[in-house]
Parts: sequence; C-alpha cells; structure tokens
Amino acid sequence: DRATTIFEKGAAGRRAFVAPKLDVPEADADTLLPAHLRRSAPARLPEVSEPELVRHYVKISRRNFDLDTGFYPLGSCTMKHNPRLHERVAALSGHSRLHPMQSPEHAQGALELMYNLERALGEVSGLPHVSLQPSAGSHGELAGVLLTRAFHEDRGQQRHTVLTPDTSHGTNPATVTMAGYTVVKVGTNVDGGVDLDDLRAKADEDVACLMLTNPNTLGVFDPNITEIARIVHDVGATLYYDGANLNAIMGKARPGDMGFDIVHFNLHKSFTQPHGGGGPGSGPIAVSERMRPYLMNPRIVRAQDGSFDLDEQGYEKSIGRLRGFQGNYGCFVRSYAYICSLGAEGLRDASETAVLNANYLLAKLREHGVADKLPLAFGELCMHEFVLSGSPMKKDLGIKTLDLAKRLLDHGYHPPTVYFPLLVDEALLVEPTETETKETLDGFAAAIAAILAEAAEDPAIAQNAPYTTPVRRLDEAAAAKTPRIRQPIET
Amino acid sequence: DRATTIFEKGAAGRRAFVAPKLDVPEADADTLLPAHLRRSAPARLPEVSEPELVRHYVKISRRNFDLDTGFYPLGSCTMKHNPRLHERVAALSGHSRLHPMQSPEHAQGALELMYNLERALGEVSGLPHVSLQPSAGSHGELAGVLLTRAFHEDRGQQRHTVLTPDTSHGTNPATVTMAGYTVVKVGTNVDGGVDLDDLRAKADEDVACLMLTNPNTLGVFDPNITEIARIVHDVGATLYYDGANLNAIMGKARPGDMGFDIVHFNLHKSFTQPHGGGGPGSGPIAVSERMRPYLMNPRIVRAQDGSFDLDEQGYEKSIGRLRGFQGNYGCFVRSYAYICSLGAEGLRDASETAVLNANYLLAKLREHGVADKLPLAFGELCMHEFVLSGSPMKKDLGIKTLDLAKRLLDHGYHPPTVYFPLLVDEALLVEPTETETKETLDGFAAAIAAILAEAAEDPAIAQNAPYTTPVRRLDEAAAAKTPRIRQPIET
Amino acid sequence: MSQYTAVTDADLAEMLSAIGVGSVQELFDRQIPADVRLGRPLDLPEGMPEQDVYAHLRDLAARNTGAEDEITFLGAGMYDHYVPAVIDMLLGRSEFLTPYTPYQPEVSQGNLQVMFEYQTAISELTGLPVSNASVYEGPSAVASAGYLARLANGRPKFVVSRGLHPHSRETLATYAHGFGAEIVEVGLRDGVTDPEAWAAAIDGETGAVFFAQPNFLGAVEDAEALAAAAKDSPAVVVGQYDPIPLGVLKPPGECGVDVAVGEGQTLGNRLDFGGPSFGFFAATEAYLRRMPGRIAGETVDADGRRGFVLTLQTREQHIRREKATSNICTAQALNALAGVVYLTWLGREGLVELGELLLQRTHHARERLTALDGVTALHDQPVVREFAVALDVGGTDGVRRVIARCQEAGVNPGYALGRDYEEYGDGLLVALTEQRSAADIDRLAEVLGAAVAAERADAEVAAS
Amino acid sequence: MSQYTAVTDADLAEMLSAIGVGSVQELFDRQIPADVRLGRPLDLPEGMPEQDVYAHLRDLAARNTGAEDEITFLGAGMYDHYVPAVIDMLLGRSEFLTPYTPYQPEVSQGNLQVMFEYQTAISELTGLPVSNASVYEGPSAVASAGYLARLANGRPKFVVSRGLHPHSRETLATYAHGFGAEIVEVGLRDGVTDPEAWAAAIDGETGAVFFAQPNFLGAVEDAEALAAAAKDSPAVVVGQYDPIPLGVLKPPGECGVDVAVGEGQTLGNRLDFGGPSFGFFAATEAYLRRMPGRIAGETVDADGRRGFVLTLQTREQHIRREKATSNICTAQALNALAGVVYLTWLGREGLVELGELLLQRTHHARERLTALDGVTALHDQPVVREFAVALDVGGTDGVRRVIARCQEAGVNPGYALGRDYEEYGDGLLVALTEQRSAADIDRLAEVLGAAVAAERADAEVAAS
Repeated sequence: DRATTIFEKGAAGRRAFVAPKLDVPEADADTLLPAHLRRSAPARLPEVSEPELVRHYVKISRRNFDLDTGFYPLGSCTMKHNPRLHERVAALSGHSRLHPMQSPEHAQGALELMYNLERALGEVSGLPHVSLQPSAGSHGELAGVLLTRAFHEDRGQQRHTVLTPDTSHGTNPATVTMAGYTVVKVGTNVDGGVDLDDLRAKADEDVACLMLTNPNTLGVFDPNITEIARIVHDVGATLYYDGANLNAIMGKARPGDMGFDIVHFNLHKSFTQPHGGGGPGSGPIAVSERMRPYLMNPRIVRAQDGSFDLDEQGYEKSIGRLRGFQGNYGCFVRSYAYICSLGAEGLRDASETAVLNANYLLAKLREHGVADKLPLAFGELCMHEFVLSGSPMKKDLGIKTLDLAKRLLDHGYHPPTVYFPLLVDEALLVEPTETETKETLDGFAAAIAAILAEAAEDPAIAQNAPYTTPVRRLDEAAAAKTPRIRQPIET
Repeated sequence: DRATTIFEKGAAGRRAFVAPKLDVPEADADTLLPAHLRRSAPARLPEVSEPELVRHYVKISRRNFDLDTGFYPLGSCTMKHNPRLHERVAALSGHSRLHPMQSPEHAQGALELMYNLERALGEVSGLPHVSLQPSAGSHGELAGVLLTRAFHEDRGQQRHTVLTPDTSHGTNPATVTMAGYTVVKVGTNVDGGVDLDDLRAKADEDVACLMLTNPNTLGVFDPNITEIARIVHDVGATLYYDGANLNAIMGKARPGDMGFDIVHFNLHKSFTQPHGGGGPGSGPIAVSERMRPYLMNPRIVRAQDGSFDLDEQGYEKSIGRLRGFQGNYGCFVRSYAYICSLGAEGLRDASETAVLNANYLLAKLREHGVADKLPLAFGELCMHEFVLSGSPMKKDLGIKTLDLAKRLLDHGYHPPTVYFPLLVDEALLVEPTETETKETLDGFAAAIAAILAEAAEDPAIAQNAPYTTPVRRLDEAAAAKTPRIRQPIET
Repeated sequence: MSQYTAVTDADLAEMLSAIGVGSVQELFDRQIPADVRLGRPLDLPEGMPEQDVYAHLRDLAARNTGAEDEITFLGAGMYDHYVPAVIDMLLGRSEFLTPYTPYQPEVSQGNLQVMFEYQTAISELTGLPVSNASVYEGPSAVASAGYLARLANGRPKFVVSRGLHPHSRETLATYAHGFGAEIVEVGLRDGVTDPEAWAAAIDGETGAVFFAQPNFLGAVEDAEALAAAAKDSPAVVVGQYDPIPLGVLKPPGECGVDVAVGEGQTLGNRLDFGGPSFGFFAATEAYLRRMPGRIAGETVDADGRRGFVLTLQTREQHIRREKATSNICTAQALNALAGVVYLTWLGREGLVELGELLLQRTHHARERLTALDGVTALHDQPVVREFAVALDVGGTDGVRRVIARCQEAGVNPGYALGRDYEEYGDGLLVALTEQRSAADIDRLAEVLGAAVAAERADAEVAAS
Repeated sequence: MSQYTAVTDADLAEMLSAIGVGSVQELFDRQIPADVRLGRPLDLPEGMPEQDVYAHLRDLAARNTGAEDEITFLGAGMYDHYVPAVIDMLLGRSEFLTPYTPYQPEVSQGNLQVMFEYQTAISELTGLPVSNASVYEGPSAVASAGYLARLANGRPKFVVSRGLHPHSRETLATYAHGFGAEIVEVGLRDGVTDPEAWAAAIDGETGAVFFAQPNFLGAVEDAEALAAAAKDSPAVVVGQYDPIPLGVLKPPGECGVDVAVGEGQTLGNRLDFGGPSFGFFAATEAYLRRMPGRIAGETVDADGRRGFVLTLQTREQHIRREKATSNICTAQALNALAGVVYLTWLGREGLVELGELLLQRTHHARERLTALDGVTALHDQPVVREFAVALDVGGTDGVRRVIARCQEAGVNPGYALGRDYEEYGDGLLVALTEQRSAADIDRLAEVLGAAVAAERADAEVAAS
C-alpha cells in the first residue's frame, strides 16, 4: 500500500475533539478581536474521528524498528534498555502537571529531586557544580563553550580558537562555530588517541578550549589524558568533556579526576531516557570550581532549614539562560529514578557490563573470522564501543559498510552507526550496551559472518538489501534535490 | 523463526525483580514454617532480565491482529473502538488501588460511580433494578437463570426446562444446564424470528424461562416480541434477554418495554471495554420489579444524607453471591466514562450508526454482486449485524466460509464470525460496529468481491490461505489429539 | 456523529442511497414494531467533553481511600502487592489490549502463546500438569471446581472447610443450589480445619471437598492430611490457594489435591476495588477434558512451523452448548497476561525470596501486635502473609471502631473477622505484602496499640 | 548483574575466555591509566527495589502542588491545557518511545512520516511553507532564529520587543553574546510594542527583529505592522507565537513574518515543570537551507513506493560539522509527535472552537477581575488567552503575598509580573485554558477579591 498521511485521511466535519460549552456570557467576537488581527481561514488540519486517529498512528508506529523489539547497537547513542518504571513515575501528576512557574514553596519535591540529581551527577563526574538546564548534549556543549568564553572574558582575554580532535562528534565543531570560535582540528595518533605532538603544536594562548571525548568515538580511552590536560591548562585553556561516552566509565573513572573542567551528560544515553525517535534528551553540565561562577541561572539552593529555592541570581557572573524554565524536568525524573534503582554498585555494573559486552562482541566477531574483512580500526581491546573498518570488505567482497548495514536489517538487527568516525574508512561503530544478553551478541556476530559469507558468493544480495523492511532503499538524493517537506492539501 | 516461549529464554540466575531487604529481625525460617509444609524445589519460572522480559512480550504482541490496527467485524462481539480515556481514568490510584474490603465510608466515590452506572443501565434497558456483580455475559446469564429458579421456588414451583431458540449463543444452553435445567430448543421461522407455533407448543407450566436475544444472532429484530412475551408470561415463565446485541437498540427500544424480566449487559461489547484477547468483561444484569427480591447481594444503597453503603442483606431473598467482592469495578469505571462521554444522544447515535453501517455494508456487498454467492440468510434489512450464507459460494466456487475468512486475513481484515449461528449453512456473521468509517466498509466489501472473483479463477488460493500472517493454517486436529498444553521444562 | 463515529452528512447521503432508505430512522421503523420503540430520549445526562469526564472520574477517585492514601494491612482475599511498571506497559499495548478471543489463530499467535506460557507457569506453581487459560476470579473458580466434580462423579455432597474465603463458600452455595449439590461445612479448630470433623464428614456420597491454603485466618493448613482424608471417597479434592505463598508452601500437586483454584489478583493485577482479576484453575491429568474455559495447545502450521491454537474446544459452550463443561466464554485473558508477566518478573528465585520475606515480616508483625495490651493471637498456626488477632474491645462493633480510629491516623489495620465469622467477633485479620516495611509495621503497632487503649478507655467510661 | 543486565556467572566465564582476559577489571586496568582510575565506590546511596523507587518518587511528587492540586491560572509561557488520553497511549508505544533518530529510514518510516505530518501541521498553523521537525523549546527556538539571521545576513544588531518572553530575551542574549550580536530592546506602550520606538530601532545594521504574538502581557500585537516596519531593512522578521491562539489570530505567513518560532508545550505536551516540550520553527522558502534541525522529506524506494527520509542533511552538524546551520542533534521528536497528534485530535474546526472559547472566557475573566476593588486592567489591548491586571497592593511583594493568600484558598491566580518587569511591579498575569470553567473564574474572582482586600487591610494596619 502507498503510505498515506493523516492529511489524506478522514472527511470534512469529522472530529475527535468535543469542545467544552461556552459557559460565560457571550461577547461579540469581532469586538474582542478585530478583523485585521483575525485569521481568515482555518488551518487545514486533519478531520478524523478518534478511532481513525488511533488506527493511523498505531499503524505507522509499526513501521519503526524499536529497542523493545530488537538489538540496536548504534554506536555513540547508548541504546540501553529503558525501564518502564521511569515512565510511570514521570507520569505522576505531581511531576507531570507541575507548572514551571509554580512558586518554589509549592515545588519542594521537584527541587529536591533536581538537587539530588545534581549531586549524583557531580559525584559520577568528579565535578561538583552542576546545572541541569541544557536540553540535550549539543546544548550542553554550547553551554560549556559559552562558559569558557565567560571564563576568559572574566580574565580580560579574547581567545579565538577551540581545538577538536578529528574523531569528535559533529556537534563539537558545530558548537564551536555557534559560540563564535574557530575550529582547529587535532590529529589522532596510531593508538587512536590524541596526537600529542599535534596538540602541543596547536595549543597556544589563542586556544580557548580543547573539546574531548574519553573514551573517544573509536572506543579508545586516551592513556595520555593527564598529559593532555596539562598541555591544555598550561596555555590557560579549558578542557571540555563530551559525555556521550560516559557509559564506559561510570564508577570506574571520572572526568574531574582526569583534569576536565567541564563535562556534559547525555541523560538520554548514560542514564537511560527513551530516545523517542530523536528526543527529548537532556544535557546537564558539571564544572570545576573555577568555572562555577559562570554557570547558568537559576540555581537550585538549599537553605539551612532544608528547604529548596530557585535563585535567579545564584551565579553572579552567569552566562545567563540557555532556554526557558529549569530544563527538561521530565527527563530528570527518569534519570533520577535510574540512579535510585541502581545505586553506586549498579552504575558501576552498567559500565563494567557495557565494556565486557563490547569486548565480547569484538572477540566473537574475531572467532567468526571476520577480522580480515572488518578489522578493528585501533588497538586490541575497546571500552564500551568499537570501530571496525569495512575497507577490506569493500575491496575484497565488493560490498560497502552501507550494504552490510542494510543487509543487517533483513536479519532483524538495527545496524551500528555507519561512516562515523570520519577518519576511519568505511567505519562501523558498534555499541552493544550492557543490557543485551550474550545470546543476542552471539546472534549478531553470526549474522555479520553470514552476510560476509553470502557476499563472497553474491555481493548483489547485500548491495540491494534490504528486502524485508516496510520500504526498500530510499532515494535520498531525489529527496534533497526537490524537497517535498509537507503534504500538499487541496481543500 | 521458531516461536520460543519465555521458558526457553534467559539463563539461570537472571532476574528482573529486586527483592526488598529483610528489614525485620530474622527468625528461624524452618521454625516459622515446618519442613512438611514447605516446598522442596522452586517453581521453574523463567529467569530473565527486565530487558529480556520486555522484548519477549513486545515481540509476541506483534503476532496479534488488533482493533487499533484494523477492521474487526466479528459478529456478536461488538468490536467497537476503545477510547483511551477509559484506561487513563481506570488507572487513577483512587480507583485502581482501592481495596475491595475498604469500608464504605472510605469508598464513597466508587459506590457513587456504581450507583450511577446501575441507574444508567436501568434506564437503557427499561428494567430498574440492577446488579453489577457478574463477571461476564455468561455469568450474567447464570445469574438470570438462578434468579428464575429462585423466583419459581419462592412460589413453591419446581420447573425443569428452559427454552432457547436455535439461533441462541452457545452460552445460553450451557448456562441452562449449569443452573440445573434442561434445554428445550425453539425453532426459527422463515423471517428469522421465533417460530411462534413451536413456542406455543413448547411453552407449558414446566418451562421456567425463555432466553432470547433481540435482535437475535441473525441480526433480525423479532417483530413478534410482544406476543412472545405474552406466551411466556402466560405460562408463568420468565423472559430473559441476552444483551449481547444491545448495541443495536440503545436509545431506540428497551428490553423492559418489550416485556423482558431480566437482561444482562456485556459492558465489554455495548459499553466498549477493551476485549483484552478474551477478557476481562463484565455482565451486569437488570431486572423487573418481580425479580428484584432475588438479586445478588451486596446491594448498593443510598442513604437520606446522600451517602452510599453496601448492604450485605440488601435483597432478602437473594440467590447469594456469584463471585467475590462487588464485581469487575475496573470495567465499571470504563463503561461509566463511556456513558458520561456520550450521554443519551451519543448512545443513540452509536446504535443508529451501528445499524446504518451494517445495512450499508450489506448494500455495498450487493452492489459488488456478491449476493448470489453469499446471500443474506434472512430478511432484507438488518439491525447491527447480518448473517450471510456461504453455501452457494461453496457449491459454485469451491471455497468454504473458512477459506474466505482465511483469505481476508491476507487483505488485512479480521474475518467476521464464521459457522455461527448454527442454523445457517456456512454462516458468516458480520458486525461492523458504529466506529468504522464508510471508507473502511467500502474497502472490506471490495475485498470480499475480490476474493470471490479470485476464487472463480483459482479456488486453491483461498483454500490454502492465509499466506502473509505470522503463521499459516494451523493443525487444530493434531493439537486436540495429543494435547501439548504447557512448555516442557528440563531443569 | 460523535468523537467515536464518522458519518459525515455527505457519507450519510451516500449510505442511505446505497441502502435505499430515506433516513436512519426508517431502518428502525421498518424493523422494530412501533409499540416497543422508545419514543423519547434516554433519561441520561448530556455527553461531556473528555476533559470533563476525566475531571469527574478523578473527583470520584479522590473520594476513595486507596492504598496510596493510607498504610494498609487489609487483605482478606486481595492484597496490595506492587505491580511492576512493565505490566502497565505491556497490558496497555493495543496488540494485547484490543483483540478478542483468538478465534483466528493465524493472527492471534501473541495471545495464544501468552495463554500457553500462562498455563505453564500455573502448572509449575501448582505442581499440577493441567491448567486452563483462566476463569473469572477466585470464588467463582471454587464454584466451577464444584461443577467439574458434579460432572465427574455426580455425588450430591460437598464438604467445605469453614477456612475457605466466605465469598467462596457463598458463591459455591449459589452455584450448587442451581446444579443440585448440598454443602456440609466443617468448622475450624485452633485456626485450622478440624481434622476429625473433616474426616467424619467425608463419605461415599461426597462429590468434592474444599479447603483453603492458607485459610481465611491466614493459617497454613496441613493440606496433605486434608487430602488424604478424602482418598477413599469418590470426592474430588479441591484446594483454594493463594498463589504468592506457593513460593514457600508445598504445592497442591504434591499434596494429593486434584483441582487447585484460586484468586490470581496478587499476580500482577491491581486491587481495582475487587476486579477484574483472574481465577486460576489447575488439575491432574484425569480432569483435562472436564476443565472449564479456554485452553491453548501447541501445534504446527501448514509449513510445519510451531504455532498455538485453542484446543479441546469440544468441552466448550460454543461447540457443545448444553453439554459443555462450563458456560464460560469471555474470561480474563488480559489479567492472566499480567499474571504470567508478573511471575516472569519475579522469576524462579524471586518468588521464593518474596515468600521468605513475607514469612519473616508476618511473623514479626504478629509478634509486635500480640505484645500490645488487649491484643492476643487468635491462633498459633504457621502463617505466611496474613494472621489473625483478637482485640479485647467487646466484639465486632469494638473492632470496627478500632479500625476507624486507626484509619483516622492513616493506618488501615485490617479486616474485622466478625463481618463473616460470628465466632470470631473480636478478630482482626492483618495482611502483609512486600510493600509494608518494618517501619510500617512499627507504625501499625503504635496506632493499633493506641486505638485499642482508647477504645477500652472509652468503654470503661461508658460502663462506669 | 542488576535487573537490567544479564551476565550470569556462566556467561561471564565464557565471555572472559573468549576475550582472553582474566576479569572484567582487567579490561579497565589495561585501558585506563592507574592514576585516573577511581579506586573507591561512588558516594551514592545503595540501589533500591522498584517499589521503593516508586514510593520515593511518589513522595517527591506529593510535595509539589500540581495543576491537579489547585485551580491554576498560571501561564507565562506554559499552559495547563488538557492532554487527551490518546497521546499518552501513542507516546507510550515502544515503537514511538524507544527508537533513536531515523538514521536507517527503511525501518523508521513511522517516525519519518510523523515528522512529515508534523511539518505539514506547523506549516498550516503558521501559514509558512517550511517547517523543521522541531527544536528544543520556545526560548532557544528564538535564539536559533537569531543564529539563522546571523548566518543569513551577518548584521550585528537584533531589535527585540520587550513583549517577548523574558526567558526568550535572556536566551537570545546568551546565544548572541557567543556568536556576536548586539541586542536592542524596544519597550511596550499600552501593553504592546511601542510602534515608533520599534521603527526607529530598525536600520541597515539590523540582522533580525523579534516580537511575540500574543506578547508576554497577553496583548495581541499588530504583527503585520511590526513586520512592515522592517520591510526595507535587511532584517529577518522573527515572530514568537503561542500556537493555540493561532486558531483565531492571523497567521505569521500572512503578516510578513520570515521566521515563526515558539513553544510547543501547549500542543499536547504536559507541563512537566517546564520540559521536555518542543520548539517549532517555520520559515519562508528563502530560509529552507538555513533551517536548524531535522527535516523529513518525501521520496520513493527502490520499488517506486512512497517513503520518507531525513533530507537536506548537508545543513546538519553530523555532515557539515563547523559549517552546520546549527549544532542541534537530538531534539524533541516524541514531543513533536504529541504536537501533531494533538492538532489532529483538535482538528480543523476544533482549533478554531478552542480559540473562540478562550477569547470569550478570557474576556469574561478580565471583566470579572477588573470589577474587583483594587484590581485594574494593565492594558486594554485585545487578549486571547491571557491578560494582565494591576493589583493596588503596593508592588511586587504585595502581589506575591496576594498570590500566596490565594494559593492557601486553593487557587493560583497567576504570575507576578514584577518578577521580570520592574515597570509592572503591581502586575498579575492571568492565563486561561479550556480547563478553567466559568465556575473556576467565579472562584478566582472571589478568592482574589478577598486576598486583595485582606492584603490592603493588613497594609493599612501596618501603616497606621
């Protein structure tokens, strides 16, 4: 069947909504709102009954692959299980129907929750001062770079560049530009870490910050992190920790102890939020003492009597707000519940198992003899994720990483991240997470092996995959060339 | 993939449950519970983590056809849309965590709701005295026949038979036997109604009750209902209304006004409960004044001050309890919400639209020229459902009603009820309900026509259908011959 | 047209034209005789927008005191166990929530497999090889077991322990009066079924015997001994079990029980003021073809793939009509799904841990309460999750007043046994779940102690 | 092993052996230098069973006063609209809840189609041809519009109406300080943006102008006139819109607005103490390739079937890195789903009906309140869903005390404007939704009247 949108369904006059009755004396509507301010024709929204609405969205929902149905080893995204308890507690009306402008005296539970979450994040990161405000990791990055700017400006310095490794997430350089800095790339050494010589060469007094992920997007923990911190701090720059990979080290190592000044968390990754098809997320930041004065307002404060308040002027040199209200509180509830459920030991178990699972999957792939077609890009072991290069596979078997990914769909798996990080040719970035079973990892490794074996016989199968999905390969070029980004409506 | 049960998944030691800590002084467990009363080995329940649990059940859920995905015209089951508001209100902790033994003073909201629902059901049926206790329609039937027994016994009469038409639901005769009576069948006349001559011949002083559905399972409203009631009452018997088909007449006609003494409601049909894969349901009964004294206890009573109470001795000649506590309250909440949403006008609209949709679908099938292969069994028009006979189809095209049903699955429709009512050869009982759109009915009629056309070309296609379902036709005979009704467990 | 119907004016015109009638009313006028047509609108309130219905139902909910609103030790047949969030999520899925009975197995494999898994779980729990896919609830399951016995051996006498839930005894009596069986009740002694009276009541005319494990007073019965007493009679031995204690109690299948039934609410179902929940129904192989209700069985499809179907349907009403083993049709599929998910969530070790925890907490609570002035144990039998005490407050009315006093202090101390047992007019039945912590037990002891003392002081004043 | 992980002892042995290490710790020891390893457990509380986490979070919730606990007229950027139950159900489906961004379109058609439908709905609502698939929320959407202008024309001056939400102005300032733009604020006169000061502030160096419709005081601005004033400048005209009033207000696309942004919470999203919600972002065709965030587009698959993909990705950070139009990555897909479902639920007529209802109720509430002693209108501009009054109670502290008095009586009368506007220290901002009935408005008038009177009486006593 042709996919039909909700705008192509229903009929004029149908409705799911029953309007409340007008229960006040009726005034002349045109007097209340003069004609020149009025809408002349209604927005052409769908006209459907509730049964039609439900059926439409239930049906299209089933055209998604989801984490509750299958393995989703999307590297750098930490697709771990989403406990359903979190949805239950977030839905409690005391949380879900709490108005953001409610006075603090009437929001003590919410403020205590946020205060506790701040402290927990401070402890996990080793950086004591936390702001929960940013809406996502990229938003946390922006906060961090703007804090860096404030830090330097407070010292009377105008610096112009920010260093980012060539393995970094795309959000890092994009953030740098948005924050008014210029990106300077730093190379990667043969072990997959920062090229110290290149770093030394580029680290000068014009550098405001080095943005780093550790372990980085290669799944490599940089063993020179202390030296890197020294180099950066020696030129007066800040060291920023992109927390996307925090799931590798919870309870095992802390960015603060490595010398980082600023860290952002992806609550939707390490602290398990449902990813929602691409949001919502939440990107709190934690900072060291010297960055504290610049944090975003308002600040949650606890009085002597144990009560909580929102201090709009809590940080005197604050960079200001990054959004409305206090951040994505609904996300805080979920991640706080997660931390309460797991505790110190459970968080450590999560990271240990994430690293164990990744290394086991890597070993299992080697057992299947796929290492010559899909070698590990760097090192021998990995942290919570690893990067394979599909370059030999492409050369020897004639199938690209993209083909492998599409063929995995036919096996019932969501593919790993493909073509990232950029410095690895035909990259395949695999992050199994801690919530997968050994059986699942075994099955996935076997599927990769089967696809390679199949390609050795007939590469066209993978090249034209997938076959069993709701649609087959889609023409992205055509979509970009003549953008059709909304449904045309005739009446 | 082979279907694997939850007992075939997981591994020893895995768990989703975290037990609360022992927070009381530990006593010697064997003293508390001596060995001869103790279980020697644990029940071999599954051992899985929460992610495994979720994935297993989400995955198998997708092997169901459901009402939110497609048309489900299962005759006699009233598969109308389930408003999601009902799930929301039923989940409110004041309803869902209310203990059934809570004292009435602390359950005033629940009792008021039940009181209001009783009154609404009384008004819809025209029979003022209501007990919500029965758990389902069949349970309501049992209540009704036991009430009948009590009624006669109270008059010093021991009657032995209950009349049921040959069109009746199977629950009717089964109930009669359970209640200690003998079934006597009454025939159907050429119009699909009760054969009055046969009724007159069988109605004697040994008859305790006539159980009737009106409109009956042929979708025919019996025009002689007043005469039928007279015949039954003349011999001192009661007249029982099987409410499965109430969706045809809400706000249009009332069993009480037709002369019925007892009616059961299927809240899960007429008053839209989710069917849950076969329950829960709820089968309240409403009765006339003369049956009132025998109703089940406890009775909800309202005091002068407007407060509510449960009177365990409310009906002095009560037949007693039919189950624990007060009935399926969670179902009452949903159906009460439905009645509140629709009001008098909405309920009438529901029945009017149900009858309109059924007649339209019938007309549309005629338009497609399928009437010669699948003629309407009785009459010209229908109420909320209609019965086609697949007899000519079988003879002319070589496909049975079952084949047609299975082929409909490939078209994305749930088939109508098949081979019921029993008196129609190759019966197909179609109930579209009021919540379906004209477009859906058009599509369904076209699909039937397409299947007949296809069968004219090649009957084997339908004979071997379905093809696109999670499994194909299943061997029911083998299942019954060597019953395998639980998963074997090895360790 | 409402929010749930979709016939626009344009649709209506086309539809009426296709049917060949002039109006919807004509469809009714031509089929329903004028004298039974309702010539007026139903006398019901006007329909309301969704938000107003929500507000109304929320207001009603707010006028109930639920288990979130007080610390409750109420049990007596339903128990405030924690329902894990995965259950809400799974039961809320359209795919489980909205289909009907799996009449078309090819598109109902989800439900059918759930039934098969549920049957396996109940079979494991009870130690009996045969389970159906659920019946309505506990007390009617007991009555259904009576009907099974009636069909199986036709003997007219049912011997029933007074330890059975009062609602079970009443329901059994209601059913039995219909199909014609006589109830002989056997009393309790020292909190358990009087063994001598029990043995004496069973004879060649006994169609079935019924006991509860634990019984209504919370006492663990010697189930093996009770079953053994019926060994030489034709009687079907029926045990009504609370499933949670089966984590630690000897299962019916090892006690000589023929049919084990019970209330399934505790397995992942909400309290819901008493329903819906489910009844479980398990039996020995001998009764397979006498079972009421749906049973799922394993088979293969046309391609040889494993699949599940409803099986042994010749027992059922839609096939056998008046000769069916039961009239049951719609039962409790969704609640049974909650049951098997809950048992899976607990897991093999979890059910045992839960049972051991309850054993300890119940013992502790009994110790704490019987240490209070005016509170004594009603019996000294082993208890797993519920126990009975006697309050020296002058009988049932006094107990009720004590309960009311406790509720004012935010604690519901339990159930007044005098509501059902004249002989235990001073009895209070106190139930534990894993949601009642040691701190809650402390609070109960404090509040109950104060309430009993206050009641006795008031009684003294009144007496003087 | 926790409830979420699954490595049994047997698994562990096999896995370590396959890897070739002796322990999990070895994996860390070999990769993380000793000097940065954490040699101690995290200083966090012990993990808790699910029931205890639930109880803890419920206790915290109970210490908040939510919109179910008082009659609230709080608005000021988020509004207590009724969220229909279908939204909970759809958003709770695993299929929508748990996937990530649709990087693999073949198995993400559900999400992609939702985005496409959402874009269509926003385009219809705003009368602008281009919408992205959502940004974080309202104020950062305003700031993102500033960045779009910065990239589009590079002019350094932003002219901002003081009628913009204070959080929007602050967020814009924070962002602008980073990418280098200067903010010029234009004050309000008679409740709306001062037209002369506005026109005067706009010149050839103006990169963007920003106004809010309705503005923070609830007043309907003459959007066309404000946009027209920027017609001859290079400025991008940015309107921050409240979507619900767009049922009755002239859409930005007909007012000369280039970029319409706003807070999407009111479209089917919970209050959630401020988030998550979504920001909408719509623009004229000219800015299509400058848009931040995801955009879904229609295309065909290898078999020619209609399908949807993420499109124009060369704007985005994961492709263009430092040259991207924004750094946004994860945005608000699930919240935007709620948005399009809500708009569908309302439907074409419903959005208008809702707007007209709010218009009437807001007018009525303004009449009722300004009839009270000590309460006057802060402005007389047309209002749709929110209005401002002045309380003669001696300034912001007095207003806050009046609010507290009302809350004690179970009514939250609104927002103290003095929190953000020194010039409106006596201001109270009162918001309506369809959930606030005429009876609620009566109750507000009663409670506010009494509170103002009491405050004034107390002040008199204090003064005397």
